[in-house]
Amino acid sequence: MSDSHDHHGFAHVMSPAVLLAVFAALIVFTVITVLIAGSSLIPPGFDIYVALTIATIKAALVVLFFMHMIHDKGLNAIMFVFSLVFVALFLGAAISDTEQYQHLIKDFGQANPDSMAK
Amino acid sequence: MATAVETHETDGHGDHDDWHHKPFSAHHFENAEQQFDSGKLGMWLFLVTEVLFFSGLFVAYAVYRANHPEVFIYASQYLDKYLGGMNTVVLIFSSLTMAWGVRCAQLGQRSGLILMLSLTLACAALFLGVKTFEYTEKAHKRLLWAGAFVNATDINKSLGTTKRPGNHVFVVEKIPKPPETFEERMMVSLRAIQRFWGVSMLIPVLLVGLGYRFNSRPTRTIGYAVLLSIGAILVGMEASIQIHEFQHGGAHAATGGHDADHHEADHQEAGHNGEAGLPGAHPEHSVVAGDIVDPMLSELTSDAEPKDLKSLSDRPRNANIFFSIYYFMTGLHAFHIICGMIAITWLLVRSVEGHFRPDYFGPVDFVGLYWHIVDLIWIYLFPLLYLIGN
Amino acid sequence: MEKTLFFPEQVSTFAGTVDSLYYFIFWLSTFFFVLVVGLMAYFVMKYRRVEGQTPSASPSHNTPLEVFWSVIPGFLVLIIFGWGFAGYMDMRSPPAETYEINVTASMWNWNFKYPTGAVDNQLHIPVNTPVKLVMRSQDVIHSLYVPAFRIKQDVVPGRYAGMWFQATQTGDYDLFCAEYCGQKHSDMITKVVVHEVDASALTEPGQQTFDQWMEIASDPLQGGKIPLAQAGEKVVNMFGCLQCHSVDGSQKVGPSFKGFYGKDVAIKDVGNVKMDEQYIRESILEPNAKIRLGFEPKMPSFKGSMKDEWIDAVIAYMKSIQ
Amino acid sequence: MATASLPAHQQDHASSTNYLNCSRGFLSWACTLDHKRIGVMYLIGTMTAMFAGGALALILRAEHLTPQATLPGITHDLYNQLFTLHGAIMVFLFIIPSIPGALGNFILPIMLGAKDVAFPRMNLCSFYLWVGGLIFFLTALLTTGLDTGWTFYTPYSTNTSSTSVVTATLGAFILGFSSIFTGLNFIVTVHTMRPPGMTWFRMPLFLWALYSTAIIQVLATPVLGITLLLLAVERSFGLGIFDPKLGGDPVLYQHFFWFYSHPAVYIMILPAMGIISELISTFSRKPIFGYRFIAFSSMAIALLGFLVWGHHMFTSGQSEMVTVVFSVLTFSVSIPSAIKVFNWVATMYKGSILLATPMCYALSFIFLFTIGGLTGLFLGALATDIHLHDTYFVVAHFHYVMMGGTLVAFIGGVFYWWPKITGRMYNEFWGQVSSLIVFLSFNLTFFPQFILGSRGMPRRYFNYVPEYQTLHILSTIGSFLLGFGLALAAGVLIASLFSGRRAPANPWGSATLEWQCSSPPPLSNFEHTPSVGDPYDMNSVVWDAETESYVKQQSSGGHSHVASAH
Repeated sequence: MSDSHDHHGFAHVMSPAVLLAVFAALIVFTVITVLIAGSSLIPPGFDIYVALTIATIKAALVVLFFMHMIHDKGLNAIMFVFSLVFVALFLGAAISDTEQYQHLIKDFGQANPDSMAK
Repeated sequence: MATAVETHETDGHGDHDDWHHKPFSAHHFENAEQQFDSGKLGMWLFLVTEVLFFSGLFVAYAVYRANHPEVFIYASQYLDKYLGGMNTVVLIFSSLTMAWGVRCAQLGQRSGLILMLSLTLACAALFLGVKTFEYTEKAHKRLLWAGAFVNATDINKSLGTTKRPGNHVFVVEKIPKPPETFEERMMVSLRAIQRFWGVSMLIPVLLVGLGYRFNSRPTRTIGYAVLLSIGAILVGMEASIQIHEFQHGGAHAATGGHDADHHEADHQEAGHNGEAGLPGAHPEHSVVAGDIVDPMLSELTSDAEPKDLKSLSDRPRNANIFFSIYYFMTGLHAFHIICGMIAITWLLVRSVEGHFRPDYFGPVDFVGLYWHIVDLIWIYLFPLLYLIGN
Repeated sequence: MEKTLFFPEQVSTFAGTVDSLYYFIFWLSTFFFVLVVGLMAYFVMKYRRVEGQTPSASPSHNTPLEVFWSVIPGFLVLIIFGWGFAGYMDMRSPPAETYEINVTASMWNWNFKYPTGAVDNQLHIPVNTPVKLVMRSQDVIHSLYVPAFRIKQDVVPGRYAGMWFQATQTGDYDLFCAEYCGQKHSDMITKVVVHEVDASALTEPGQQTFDQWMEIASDPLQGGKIPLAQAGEKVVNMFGCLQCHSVDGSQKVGPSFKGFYGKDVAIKDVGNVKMDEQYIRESILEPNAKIRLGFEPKMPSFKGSMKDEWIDAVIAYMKSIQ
Repeated sequence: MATASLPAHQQDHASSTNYLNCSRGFLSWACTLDHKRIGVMYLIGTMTAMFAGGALALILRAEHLTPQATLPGITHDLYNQLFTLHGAIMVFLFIIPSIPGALGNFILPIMLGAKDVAFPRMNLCSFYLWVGGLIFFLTALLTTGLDTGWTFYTPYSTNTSSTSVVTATLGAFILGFSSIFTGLNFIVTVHTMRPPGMTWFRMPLFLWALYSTAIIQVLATPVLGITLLLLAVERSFGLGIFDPKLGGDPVLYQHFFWFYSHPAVYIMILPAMGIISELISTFSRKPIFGYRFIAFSSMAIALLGFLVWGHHMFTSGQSEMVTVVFSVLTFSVSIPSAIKVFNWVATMYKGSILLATPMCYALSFIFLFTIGGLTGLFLGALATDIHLHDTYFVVAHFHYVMMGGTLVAFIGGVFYWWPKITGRMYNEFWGQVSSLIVFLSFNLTFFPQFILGSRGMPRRYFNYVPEYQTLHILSTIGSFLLGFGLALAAGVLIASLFSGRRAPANPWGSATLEWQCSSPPPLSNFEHTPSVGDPYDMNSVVWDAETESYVKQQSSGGHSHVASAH
């Protein structure tokens, strides 16, 4: 109770140095991801993993510092991370299923080229 | 009732009186901290729903990319990764200003907060402006979603009514071509919107004047705040127009350079807006005017360098699924930006009025969280849509 | 096997597995149901509230007991899963040698095409022979369901769907569409006819072996031995045309065949067109080219499945029922 | 805030004012931020939707008296629209919002000892979104109807149907947000508004159930939102994600749809289970048996419910591997449900059981839900599901769960909290009669449908093969009796408003907090800060002949909140 009467007693204030450092890091990662996209540095097929890794680092920076999660209540962080688990579940099941029956669609498309739009 | 309970109640009343004399305190909370924590948890839960809302699109994306990688490699080359990258930077910068704004609110720095919110708003407008040009260009080249290649009359029908005739008739027919001056028209309308915004500044100006005349502080402050918001949006819009003109004016110099190749047709058109209206004056239109069967094919007929253009036989089946996903994902994201702009404008009004104090800054924090999640989604959308293939 | 209270007769090799699993779960469920409801009823009677009498103390929880009744059902459902899994894998693993029939589902008709080129809107299969269906849909999702075989498979447009089965007894059985597919979903019913393979096993007059049926079905014109109009009637029945068209003048989804030939009718976006051979042929091959006013473009195309001379027979039939 | 700004202590001397009579006029209700009034508005709204959906069901049942067209004017098309609207209204407008929206809104803050939910404005907004969704559905109904089935399966819904799919889709989209707002509010309220002494394991099980439900609402409903949005855009512009003719995949739509709609089944049943926990304990005058097992099983059901959606797609063309995985996961959900049933029965052991109307409904629930749950085993097992999928067996199964389960528990809950909500006691005898009629006729209606299904009768059939007629006739007779039973229950409740005797604060002897405030509760819920104790400590409440009510006993250690607050 008494805490709440202190200045910003119930939330952490980010220092300008941290904000600017995070911003700089985000810009650097953006430049990197644009530059290496399409370059021959990455073996074919791996571009998406590299791009997503960089995106995830950027996202983590935004969530932890800009969104104050690093100083926030654990409950809020749990809620947010929890949602990602369900996204992964949804994504995983949908991809693994569609990949396995894809041959039925491909065969059909080849046998009946007129049945689908180009 | 036991005395213990009553003692407690008296304590409670002490708090209440103190607490409820403050502005913006809701009666059913015990104190400012509880109100802030509830709001913050509520906001995080709302972000959870946003994540799951977008997850549907990410799943659709992942399913189609996993099963048809060739579509994504082929079609994504029609997106401009430098424009996308610039927009990414703009959004990240707006995230910084928003986070800084929260800091200002926490420390009670009123003018700093106003500045930061205005910058954020301007960035949002800039982002949307660039997006508008991207969409315009694609619409012009008819790089559209899958169903847009169905019978054009079917589309018109479905635009006007929820009813659709029996089965799709998938005969690709003559699609009425957008007017040659499509882009010019776009620019004209953008300028018109700008003028409209400019004129609408009179209203807040009037408010400010009235506020001084009748010595009404709220009127004055609302006037200032709205004036600021409109100004910020105007600045953002103008910036996006300048970027567009810079990109299309200056690209001629950059021959054989970076990705200018697939913009070639467009550069020419932008360079000669006047003549572009004439069929035949433009290589793109000379061949395909009126009855484009395959919009992506139109590029083949231009004098762009063929090495970077895929021939029809290379074009994967259902390549337009990519654009379906592109328009839906970026469109929904843009809608969230617009919602965010409305929220920030509301914050601006309240911060000019001086509502936010070190013990009451919840709304700034909550809108900030929302704004960051919109940024976060873009951080994923950008590489997923613009940076595919090598 | 005859019909029972719960099931239609068992006509496929899968039916035995499905029914025995069903009865296993049924008796297991009955046991637990009687236990739960029996105890509940007993407690209600035994511990009815008596005013002024406070209930004697009883435990508020009993962890070993609770763990026990969490774990036991866990084992039981694993048995059920394993049994169901085994049956399912049988259904999804056709033997190497099967008799393959192509199935086309469209609103609201089944069309079965046999390796010989024969076409019918009923499914005719030989008894005791593994049969595989390769299915496709022309419009929306349908589902082929034969209760007597205990099999079901959705037919999703834009892809193939497959199923196999082996019938164990001859006769006619219902074949339903089990996935809702619009207006006449409930009329998308036809028959599976299981034929004897061996002619010597035929017991009743009028029965055909599979080969006998196939001979007639492959050639509805029967080599010109029957009048063309009569052959046309057979073709119309084979393709299930009467699902949407009547022959008595009443209006169904499509126009009636009666009083149809040679008349001028209004066509959407075109004007009046004479209903002649040319028009009928076009309507069968490209049904959406000319849509009569007042009708929806709902007819599937029969290009590739209806032979030219069969179309001639259909035209002759239409002429005959003026 | 205007209606609720009166501080609690000023009302100490005005106990005759309550939330119902503290302000008057249409606007005092339409703009109220009071969770109790919003709950009452939800109660009226969802009950109306239920009777509308039920009336459609009776037409459907009457149609099935004969294998061909029975009622004049009911055609194939109309039949398809009727069953679609019956399903859509019952799912989106009644079952999903009913218990959280009506009883949850009313009871949750009081049971928790809070003054209101965390976000009262959002709560009111949730109700108006419900109204908005209702308007969209009415528009669909009054224009060209809706004939896609409540599942909106593509490509029928996007390409072929000529009915108001987009209108109905947007209606369901809006109702989704109504549901999200309720759920979000409940989670935050439970986390941040608990008074001193109300620890997690002192929360009544109804609150655990609502909390678990809210988690599903927040996590699953957005996916429904995006699915319906994609569907509407697909239909209007041809997006191509779900349309095979544009390269899309209809099976993917089913994944999207069931990712929400299977957890939604638990949105429907979990709060009902919470009600039953309260009823069984109160009317047995016994602490609930295995409190923690029940509480955790609610959470387990909420989370496991997300892992099983593929069992709606065993015959859909889903791949074999995924099908098998979903089958085994499906069985995992049966365990926590079984735990609950066993614990309810164990609660009654050595109790002091009073067969009041709510208890009659609770016992019906256990009977019907057990059948509903056990028949789920037939559908989870792969080999039998192939045969039973999309037949009347499925129809019977989910009606046993949703109607025999959720609806019966909802009515039981309404009878239970009716004295609190309205301040009136209903007629006990006729209440019991209604529960008996509902129970018997429910079984008559739906048990024959199990047999119809395993004999092969597909669902959503207008015409059917004549051999099924006898069972259909039985089912139809049952359905009309059931309609009568439900109307009787409604009649008993409505009659009590005019002739019921005044309800005491705690007529049942329950130890949860909502019975510590007067009936009906005052605007700020409690005139005195409630004393938080064990919610199932029945010995702490004793009958007081003077007030004809149960009262909290002073010496039973119920004031522990003081100790635990410091």
